[in-house]
Amino acid sequence: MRFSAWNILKQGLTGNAGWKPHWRSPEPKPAYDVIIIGGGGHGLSTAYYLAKEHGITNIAILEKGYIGGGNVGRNTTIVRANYQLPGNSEFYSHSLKLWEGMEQDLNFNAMMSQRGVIMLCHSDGQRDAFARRGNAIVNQGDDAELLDTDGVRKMLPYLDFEQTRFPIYGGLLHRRGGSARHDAVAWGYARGADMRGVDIIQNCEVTGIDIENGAVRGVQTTKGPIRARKIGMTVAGRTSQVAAMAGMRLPIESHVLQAFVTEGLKPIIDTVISYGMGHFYISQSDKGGLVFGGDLDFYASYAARGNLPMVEHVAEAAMTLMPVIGKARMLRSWGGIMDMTPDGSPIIDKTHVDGLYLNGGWCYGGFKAVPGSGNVFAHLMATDTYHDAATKFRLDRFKTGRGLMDEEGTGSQHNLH
Amino acid sequence: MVKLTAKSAAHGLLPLTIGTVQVTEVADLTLTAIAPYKGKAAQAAQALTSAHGLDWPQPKRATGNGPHAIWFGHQHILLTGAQPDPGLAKSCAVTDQTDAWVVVDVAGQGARDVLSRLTPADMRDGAFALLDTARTEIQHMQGAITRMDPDRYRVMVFRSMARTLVHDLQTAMESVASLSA
Amino acid sequence: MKIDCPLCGTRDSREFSYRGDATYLNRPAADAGAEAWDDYLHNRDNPADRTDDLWHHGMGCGAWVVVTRSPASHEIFATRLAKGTGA
Amino acid sequence: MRVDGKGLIDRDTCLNFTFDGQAFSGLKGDTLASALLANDVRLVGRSFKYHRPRGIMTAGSEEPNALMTIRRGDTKNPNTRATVQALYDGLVADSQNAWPSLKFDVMELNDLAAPFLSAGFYYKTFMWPKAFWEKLYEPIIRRAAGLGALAPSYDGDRYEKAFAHCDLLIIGAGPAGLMAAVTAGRAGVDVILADESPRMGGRCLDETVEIGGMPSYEWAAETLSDLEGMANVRLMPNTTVTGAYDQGDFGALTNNAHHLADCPAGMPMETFWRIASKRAILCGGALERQIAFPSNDRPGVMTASAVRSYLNRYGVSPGRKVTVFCNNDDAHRTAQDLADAGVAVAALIDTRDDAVVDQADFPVFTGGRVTATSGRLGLKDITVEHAGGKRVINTDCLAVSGGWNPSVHLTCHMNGRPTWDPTLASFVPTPGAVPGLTVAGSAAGHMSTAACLASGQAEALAALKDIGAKGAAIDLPSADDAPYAITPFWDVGGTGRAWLDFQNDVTTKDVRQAAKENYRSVEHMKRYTTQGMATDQGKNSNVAALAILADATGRGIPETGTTTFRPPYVPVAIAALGAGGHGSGFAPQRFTTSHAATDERKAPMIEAGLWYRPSYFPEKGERTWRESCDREVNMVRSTVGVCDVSTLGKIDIKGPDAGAFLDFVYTNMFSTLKVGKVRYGLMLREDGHVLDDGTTARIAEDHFVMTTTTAAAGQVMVHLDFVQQCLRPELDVSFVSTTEHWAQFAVAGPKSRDVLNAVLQSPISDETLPYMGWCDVAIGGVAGRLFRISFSGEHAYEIAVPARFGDSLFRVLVDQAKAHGGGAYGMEALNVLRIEKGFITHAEIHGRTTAFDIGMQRMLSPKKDDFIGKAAAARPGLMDDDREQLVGLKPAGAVKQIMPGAHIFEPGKDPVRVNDQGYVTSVCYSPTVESVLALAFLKDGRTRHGDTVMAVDHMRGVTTECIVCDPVFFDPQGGRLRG
Repeated sequence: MRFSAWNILKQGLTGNAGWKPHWRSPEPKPAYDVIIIGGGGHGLSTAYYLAKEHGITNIAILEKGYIGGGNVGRNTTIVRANYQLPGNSEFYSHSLKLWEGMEQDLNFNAMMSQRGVIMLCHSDGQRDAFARRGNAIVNQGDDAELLDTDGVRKMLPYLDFEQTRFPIYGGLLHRRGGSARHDAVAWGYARGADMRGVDIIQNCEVTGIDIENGAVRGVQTTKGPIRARKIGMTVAGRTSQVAAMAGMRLPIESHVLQAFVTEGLKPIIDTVISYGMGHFYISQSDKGGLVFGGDLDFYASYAARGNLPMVEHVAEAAMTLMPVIGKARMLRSWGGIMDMTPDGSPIIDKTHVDGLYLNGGWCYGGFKAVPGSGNVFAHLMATDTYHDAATKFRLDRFKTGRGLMDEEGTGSQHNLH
Repeated sequence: MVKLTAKSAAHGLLPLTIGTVQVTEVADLTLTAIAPYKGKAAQAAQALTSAHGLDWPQPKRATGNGPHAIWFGHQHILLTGAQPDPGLAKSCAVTDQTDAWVVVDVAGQGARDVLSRLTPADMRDGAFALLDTARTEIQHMQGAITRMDPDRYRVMVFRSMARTLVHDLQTAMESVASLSA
Repeated sequence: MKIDCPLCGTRDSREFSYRGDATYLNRPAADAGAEAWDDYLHNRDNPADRTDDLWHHGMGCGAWVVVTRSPASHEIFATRLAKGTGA
Repeated sequence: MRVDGKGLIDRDTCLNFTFDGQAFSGLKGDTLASALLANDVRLVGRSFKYHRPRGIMTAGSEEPNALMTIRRGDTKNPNTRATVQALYDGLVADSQNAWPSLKFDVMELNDLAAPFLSAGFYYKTFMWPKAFWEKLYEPIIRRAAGLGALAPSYDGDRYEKAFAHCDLLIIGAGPAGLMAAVTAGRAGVDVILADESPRMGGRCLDETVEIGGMPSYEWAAETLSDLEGMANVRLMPNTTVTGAYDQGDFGALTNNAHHLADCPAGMPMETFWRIASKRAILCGGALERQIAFPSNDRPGVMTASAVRSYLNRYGVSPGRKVTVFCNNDDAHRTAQDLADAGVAVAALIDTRDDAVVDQADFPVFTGGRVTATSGRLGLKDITVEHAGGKRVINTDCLAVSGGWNPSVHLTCHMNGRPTWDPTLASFVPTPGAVPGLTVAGSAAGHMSTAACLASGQAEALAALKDIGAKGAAIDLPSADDAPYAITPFWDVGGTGRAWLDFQNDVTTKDVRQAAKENYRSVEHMKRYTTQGMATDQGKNSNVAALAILADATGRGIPETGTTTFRPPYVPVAIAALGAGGHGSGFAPQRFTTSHAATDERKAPMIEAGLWYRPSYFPEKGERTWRESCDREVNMVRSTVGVCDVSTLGKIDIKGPDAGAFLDFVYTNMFSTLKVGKVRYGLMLREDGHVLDDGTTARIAEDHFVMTTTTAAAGQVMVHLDFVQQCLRPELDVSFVSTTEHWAQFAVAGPKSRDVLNAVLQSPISDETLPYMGWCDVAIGGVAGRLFRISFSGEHAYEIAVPARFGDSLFRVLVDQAKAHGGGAYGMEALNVLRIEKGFITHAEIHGRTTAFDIGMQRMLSPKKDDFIGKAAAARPGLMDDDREQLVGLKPAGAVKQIMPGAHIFEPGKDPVRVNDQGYVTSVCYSPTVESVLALAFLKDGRTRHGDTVMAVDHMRGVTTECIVCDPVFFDPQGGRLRG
């Protein structure tokens, strides 16, 4: 059923009785052309683009829980393309362009809102680094503006420019960045994929990957064996476990990234603001909640929940930067499991097994990557060649040291990000 | 000839009394980090005892009264209030730390309540007895706390952070005073 | 979260920083080859049930501590000093 | 209305307050909610989506409707639950989310459009035309969203955080919590008893039951007075335990001052506690739930237990003619208590056909259903259908009970799921869900008072055993032990809208529609409909919503599952969680010993990490920083300058293996360094990239002093700790940071030795102290160290004395420098001096740089078998020829400025990513070379000296034609160093 104002009107007048399922819940067939392991944002968008752009529709998405139950449903909803290193630059640029046409493409309102992302800087050195980043963004063809203190003051008058611990020297504004309704992205891709014939199979956990003579043949699942010659792994925090079923040991550690949201408040924060001297960024949702992002808990974890010290750090950063939000009350805090690579950038690559493809290591960049990741991964799976926007996400880069993408400059080793 | 004058770490910041709690600077306290070399622990302990009359402190403990030997981390102890005997250098790395720290005493009824606003360390009587010591976080600063008397705690952070320490103590003291009023 | 520092006793995790898998204790020889170094620096089992990892009691005594714990439940099974103990 | 003879309030103390500007009065002991109800104020808010009129629903922190803004102006506190806001004299409360007034809210129009705003409607619309979402639809949605408004500026209210430790934390001081506390308190362990309310006692204060032969509130008071006498028991009223975390850690929030008209000076409004416990017992009680029936959301519809709370604790009846609607016996007490207090009970309606009501002097309808209500701004009538027919009852308050939900929330904070108990028709805590946390009382599903008391004691005894303490059972006081009889009943059905989530306006229809659209997973349903996402986080409605979803999907409730309860249990102010962060408190401030003297010279200070350092020292007549900076640079190059460099990390390294240790952490050799000498060292991370650089002096055969950069001082110390303890434990070496022990000053320039010889007790010469040497010195009897090293390229020294003499020495040195035509210099000049010489800082070694990139590949000593980073630095990717290499740039065309952060392109090439050749890291104007100079990284840069390139800065619109050159712009031979 196509969504339209007409349909809303019609359904509203007939008691909303005619709405249909947004996707089916089929039982798995014995075999598919392609299996996608993991029904999160990346898996769903991969299936969607395989169907839409490559004509491969005989696909099963196998999800051990409910679709969109992983990081696509527990992030801070930020979308941006303000990376600076080759590899990341072109990829996130590609992804942002897909975001910009996604809702019309999917006929599903994901409430993508390009309200701007501003990264604050607090020293001359940081401003120089941001200038470099801003220039890289523009070189890529995306947008960036370097604001001075007055420029920031004009946009964000409620920041504390007088007493804050680290004065605000300026900011790097990326106007096309913003936020989106995270769950809707998963649902939109699910509906789009389903309409093109993709089977979304929930509550179906993959328990083994069948490999014969160096090539995949299918998977074992809690709903029985399913055959396929091409299998893509898009399982985020569980990447190490699933890859281990194919005998792989990956440069990935799983960590928890925390986030929290306040009660609804009348609009105060119109853009996404990222603090430069601590791990803290913030935006306000359309419902009025202030959405806070922090950093990793700094230890390997699969617990998908946070501990207090990082929440407190984020709140302390908020209090020095914008004490005006002090009386907002934190309503809910949660955590997502991040698949962290040594250099903080993802892996989209073939594996040593024919027909087995890896899409993981998204660290904390996964949400904004959803359309781009699915798009380039579908390209890789369909054609066995790298998409132009994703030539550098190679699995062997750590071993060779070539093309490391350490955006933060903290090192291409675990736990430095 | 040039003459240099000394300024203490908390110069101009202390003393401070709010409610029943006082904070005073312990200035001019000689501090020496002492770390035994490999296989020299016994020799070092003996040297400490014979030169300074102090037992080598076990982890989390301080010894002495007057000069103290305070356990100060995984490889060091800190000798306070005495010039280190040169003989210690035979068995230990001996490093002057006198000027590296600001040393204050937080004393009076409620002193522990004040510190509980700054440190996650457990300072209940059963967990933190007289001459117990903790290397611990003090409001985002690396620090050390030693219980000198039932109601007196010796608090140390790096010298450059003296102002922050006093500010944080003052805020906590004001809070404790207002809440116990 | 609480961690038993073998020297300081039970302490709040906020006094510690984290370094990752205790495999870092088993540093290969400089000439061990690209595979060995890739494994040492990058590749991880990344288990959910039980792991040994390295924590630095930086806000405390400065000791590096090997913590045996469950990344899934955060239960801590054991701690020991890293010094001289190997992984 | 106030009810005579009831309540635990102080009837002699009258408190005045206003609500939406209208004056009212209440009594001491009232909450804002009870005072409003005493004044017959029923309409207190509006719902989120449809702006429907809302009244007070509960008497606790779970309240979804009565959210108000307390105080006005800068100190206003939005989204405060009137049900937990204690009344004080002069309190000012205002309603939220209604315009122009609470009674007439234009956004109520949304309610008329409700058929088109059903579950998930926004995902299906607002897409045409594309640009309208951001320009039209979303701005409207955002304006309508939100509840209260924050004050436009920070008010200065204080908040604080603190730590507490105990053996046993007891959460909730109702019958179970009090019993547990007494049992544990007598055993002598450290107990913390925390309770949300200012007055402890829990349901003991809300009910008319007896405990130990006395009214329950008296038993509570006696027990509390017992506990107050125990030194090992800490009572924390006004304290909500907000979250359960690992290893017995809990978060808790104490309200110190929200109940005070004026907050005393120094008092924090709230204290956020981090409580460390060995064991904990949750005695948090249970929350009553609603029944869904058409138009069940009118002001006057409440929970049955809240009506009892208002009556028994506050002496208030929320209505003049009250009706009770329930599916369980417990709610009958509401009717009975009201009747006993002389309040008119219009009817008792029980959904169960077999319900038995004794001695009722009010109409009773068994097997009854409320099928309709009326009253736009407050309940007027209800329609009841039962076996005997259908009738309209005039009533202004409907006390509803759909049963009780044990407060399992904290037990779910570590991802545990509760267990469905069909007897209670509720979820109960799953044992072990939070290690060390057990549950007693009604939170565990023990619904009678006697069972609560018994379980409180039993869990306390079990906890004592775990702690290793000896507990003894004490005689339990007598109390009612009536069984809790309930027959699940969720939804009356019918055609009208029946609300589940009152704040977010989620109805049973929305849940059913979600199921129909295949949002069958409970998480999907929640996220699609927003059910349970309001400020009560579903405390009032989740279980009922689940039951409806289970029904709609043909599953049982246990198979349907639950969503996850996450911390905090009640919302916590950012100011409390972030207490201490405001202003400068976010991070420690570090001051050098020369700070006061620098301040006196009016030098602007800048942050360098946590440190404060001077930018420049302005002289009379200088109008810009550049003028001062140029002067300071010229001064150092021509006479002498003094600069505080104490912030550089200093690490004292001792031991027989100190040399071997340094050989391992640096890429170059240190074991060969002669005593009395200093050497520059390069340090890699194990991943082969540059970590830091600095000089290290050999003090004695087994003694070195290492210096690090200011920025990396802490990181290097941790790194050394790691190497020593984890990688090379066999080395006999020990080290300690002496950064703070020494005040250290650079004295740089052709006249530096003259300045020093004016202050040193024994003069130095080129022979006694050659370049890259060090020696002991004395200044006025103070022992110090003098290093002949240079970060300016000039003949220069760094002199160190114990920090207590730093202030004094800095003044002495600056005076002497002035006498020699020089003076103090700051960070700006220091930066120019180093760029002129091509010396790198963390602008260049920014974490992605290799030794190869900065031209130091020869410093990776081939003589050493191993050092940190050796293997990884040998990876091909770290020394590919086309890596960006450090070069110098000078303007070569009309544009004389080079912008830091500019990217580099070949002339004539478009400035786009694929043509990118590198970037500019550091830029200065050099008064020495009389040109702008830049350091940059350029692909294959070392072979491109003399080439022309373009530095393009889109950010500031500056494109500069540059000539590539060696990064050392001045005195490449280094003659001045030895001068």
